[in-house]
Amino acid sequence: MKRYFKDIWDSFYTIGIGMGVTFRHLFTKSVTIQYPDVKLELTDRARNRLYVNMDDCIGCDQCSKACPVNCITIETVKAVPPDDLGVTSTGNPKRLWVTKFDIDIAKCCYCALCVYPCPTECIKMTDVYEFSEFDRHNLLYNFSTMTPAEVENAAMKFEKWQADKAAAKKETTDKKKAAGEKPQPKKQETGDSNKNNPPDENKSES
Amino acid sequence: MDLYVLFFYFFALLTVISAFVVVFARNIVHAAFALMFTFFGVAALYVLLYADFVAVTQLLVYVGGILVLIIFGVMLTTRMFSVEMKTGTLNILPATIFTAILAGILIFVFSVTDWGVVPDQEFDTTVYGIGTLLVNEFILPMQVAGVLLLVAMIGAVMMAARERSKSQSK
Amino acid sequence: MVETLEQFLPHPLLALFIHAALPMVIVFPYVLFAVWLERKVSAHMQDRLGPMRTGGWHGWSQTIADMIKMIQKEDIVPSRSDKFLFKFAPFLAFMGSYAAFAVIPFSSEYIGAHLDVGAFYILAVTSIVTLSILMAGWASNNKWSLLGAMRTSAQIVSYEIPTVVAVLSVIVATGTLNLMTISEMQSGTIFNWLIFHSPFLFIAFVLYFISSLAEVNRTPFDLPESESELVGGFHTEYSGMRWGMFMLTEYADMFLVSLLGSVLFFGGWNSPFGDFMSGPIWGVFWMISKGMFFIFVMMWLRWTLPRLRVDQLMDVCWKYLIPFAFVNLVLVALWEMIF
Amino acid sequence: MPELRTEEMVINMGPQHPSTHGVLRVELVLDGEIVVDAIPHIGYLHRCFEKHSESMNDYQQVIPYVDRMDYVAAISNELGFAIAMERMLGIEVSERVECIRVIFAELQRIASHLVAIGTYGLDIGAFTPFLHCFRDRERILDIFESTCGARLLYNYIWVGGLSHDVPTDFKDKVRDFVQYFPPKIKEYNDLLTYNKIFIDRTADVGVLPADVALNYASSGPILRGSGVNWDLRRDDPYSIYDQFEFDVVVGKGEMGTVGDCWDRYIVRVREMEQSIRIIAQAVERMPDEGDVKAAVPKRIRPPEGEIYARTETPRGELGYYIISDGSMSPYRVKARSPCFVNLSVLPAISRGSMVSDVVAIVGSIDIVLGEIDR
Repeated sequence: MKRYFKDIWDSFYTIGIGMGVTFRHLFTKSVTIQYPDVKLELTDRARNRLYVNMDDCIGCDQCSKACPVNCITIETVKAVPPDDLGVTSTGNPKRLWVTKFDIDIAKCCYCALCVYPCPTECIKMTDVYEFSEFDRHNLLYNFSTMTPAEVENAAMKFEKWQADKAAAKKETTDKKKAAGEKPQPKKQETGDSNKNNPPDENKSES
Repeated sequence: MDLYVLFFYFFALLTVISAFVVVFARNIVHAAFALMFTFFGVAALYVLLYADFVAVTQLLVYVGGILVLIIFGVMLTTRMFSVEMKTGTLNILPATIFTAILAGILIFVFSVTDWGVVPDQEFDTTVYGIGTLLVNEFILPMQVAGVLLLVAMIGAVMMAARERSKSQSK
Repeated sequence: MVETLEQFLPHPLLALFIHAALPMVIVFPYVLFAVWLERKVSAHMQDRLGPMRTGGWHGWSQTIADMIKMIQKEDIVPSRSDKFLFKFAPFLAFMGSYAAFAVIPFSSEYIGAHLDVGAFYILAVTSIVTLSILMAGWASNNKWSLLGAMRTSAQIVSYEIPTVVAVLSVIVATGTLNLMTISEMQSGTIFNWLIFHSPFLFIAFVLYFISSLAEVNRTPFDLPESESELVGGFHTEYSGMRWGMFMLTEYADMFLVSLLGSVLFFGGWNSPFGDFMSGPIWGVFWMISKGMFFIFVMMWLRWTLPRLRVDQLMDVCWKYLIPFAFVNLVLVALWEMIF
Repeated sequence: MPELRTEEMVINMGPQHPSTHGVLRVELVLDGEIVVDAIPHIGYLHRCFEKHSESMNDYQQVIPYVDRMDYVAAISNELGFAIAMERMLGIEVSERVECIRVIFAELQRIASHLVAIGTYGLDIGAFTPFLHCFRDRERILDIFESTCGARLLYNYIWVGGLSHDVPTDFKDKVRDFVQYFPPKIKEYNDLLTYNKIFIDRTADVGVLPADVALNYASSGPILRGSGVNWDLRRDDPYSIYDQFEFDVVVGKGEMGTVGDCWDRYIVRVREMEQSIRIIAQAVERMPDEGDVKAAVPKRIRPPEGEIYARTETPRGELGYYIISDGSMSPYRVKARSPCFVNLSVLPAISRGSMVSDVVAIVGSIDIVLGEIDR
């Protein structure tokens, strides 16, 4: 019987306490903001949409290798003399035409693993987070600044150069043809920074 | 037409039609819900007879209590999740004979009764009178009814308790 | 009131119709307001802001926009459901709850029906809501809905007893079932209100409030819906305006029990200051403010408390409320005899 | 009297159900509202974590995947993986890194427990504590965001170090939080924990006796709620947990039986207090200077071999079993996920309870489907 009345008392008492808490909160300041009107200041470390500064990209393919979900696709063509692509803002010489630099941001997991290995710090995560799209295909970002004509031009130049080189090789030495046929521009380029990653992406291109 | 008459025919029709649905509905849940309208129409007819207390009691007891139980029973006894809840027609012949006899008696009573018309007058509230009668003149029947209900309730509890102990021992 | 209307209008039927539709004028705007209020109250209790955009000031027209959206929505009827009952249930629910407004005295001049058994009538007619919930739960052909419907009916049938007994305490004290008469008896100052009549009527009010919470399925007794257990309870399968009808019914029911509570215990349309601010129009104001106060308390409770389990719900009713209600009834009667 | 024929009802709770905390499907066999059997079906969120890990060409790349296992407590997952790899590679990390890791892991534990108790309130029917918990969790996430830029899936703890150094005002922020949080715990207790209805709903419900808990190999708050005094932070110390002072909270059956839902719940609430204690100690201990990436290896090429390392995440014992074949990518990564093991007690403790109790029990186990299905 004592238990019975204690239960009743407990119920009223604890409900009263809980109601006190909620009543206090009725007059506390809201912690939420009115989102599209008011926006939170993001920290400068915020990891949101990826951005690539193509002026600085040397096409080294490091970011693509680091990506755990393979959302970065890079294709390059070796720039042949007399084209000189200059140097990046960090002083690295650019030796490749980056014919394709696609990031499928729909796949991206925002882990920022691609940011760390970049030798020229050209790929980074920005604080842009409002980039929803109605069509999923719009989330495939093409960062390459080259037009299709330029891409073709670069490829043609490279092929010509390669053919010239092969011809020259054939003329000067009597080595096997196969060696000349295998293009190895990528290896020379990336060799200094990433020794144990054989270039496989570029095969199809050339 | 008088409003009163209009309402009377409306509720009378509601009662009769829903009673027909109760009888002829193939789906017994539909029948049970149609019963609600029958009770409702009857309650409305009581209101038109100035029997407000009876009308409200009709609603409270039949619609609120008994009908809920009926629907409970209907839902729980048959398979719940197939909507097909069909009732079969049984004993057509005896039922026809019986209802024919009943109808004959009723028609006979209708025709021989001398239907007196009460003059239109203001009615007193019925609640007070019913209350006084219940605790004075009809105190014994009311107490008996109460005891009866108590006995029924205790019986139900005992049956439920036996069921539970059986299922627990199992 | 009907007589006054009949003088102005060409046909008595029209007068009757307008007279009957008057509570609607109060109930619909009230529901829109109450849904908005519920959102704001819950938001502020949770350190949020709630709707802020639609209509400017604190999103006041959010519910209107929602209603328009609901009307536009596709009317989805599950293919294996019992189509007729499924479609009919929301309307029956609202019918049951609206019918009860007929005997609520909104002001000294307006009452839908001057019924002598008003208090009793409300209790009777709201039981239609139970049936409609059963109907909705069964017709949905969904096990969760059916569980919700079963719980509701068990709950409402049980909680009707303490509600009736608590109302009966008032009737013992006043000697009438007519809500208008009960209101009139409480006119004068605030101390004429029945809640101050005797300590036992105060207890009766507490009992009435708790059991009416259960009758209208509000937290902590919101088991029929219990969105975290039964998904949505009886209205799991409903969408669009049919669902909106159930919401309308729920809020109208809340209003109903609040108004009934204020009529029975808090003086109905009487002003708390005696003659000051009283009159037929002020009466409507006081009635609605008193109702809104209880609705606020219901919201406050809802956003504070967890939900009971179904067997505990029955325990609260049968082990606590009903014994208390009956003992209290006897004590009220004794008090009336002695004083 | 003839036997009443009752029919058992089979009902699917989930995968789309508000209280299964994700995409768990529980097949309930009901007799009325009484649960005859509850059979959990999992796999709706299976993402081949283990197979994915094998196909990574770097151990570092596994860490974003590890984050996504228990997405409510990503730091704890990373910590476990990093510790396993460090043991494999024989890397010693600096005191500063260890302190930051401990602070982060404990903040993550609080954040995770806030989700657990908040959603538990929601399961029981109280909505307000849920949003109050999330309000406070946001503060922790703000600290995380200012440190590593992400709010949920951090990729912060790396093998041999951390991805970012902490911001300059990190210590102040953490100290602020340590000041701010304990009054809030009291508020939760007022609002939810000691509410009579809440106690009624959770006490004596889903009682998991200690021996059953041990037989099912459950861990974390589930095990401690059953009164077993076992915490890997103390009993098998990793990182620098052995140098901190804290109590292991166990359920005592204050409101009902030892091992009921309320005990499991209160263990989480009190663990948050202990986490605050650890954080306060770790902040004072943390050296101001030091390179957090000093020990990060250029290339992670562990020797051929295998390792099993276990840590105490908010949900229990998270173990990583990693086999290396000496190459750059892992040969096998197996995670012993605490939720998966804890969930297996569900049928055992929910038989005979009611539908609402199943919700309470599932909530008290505090599952994250990302970790169960991996």
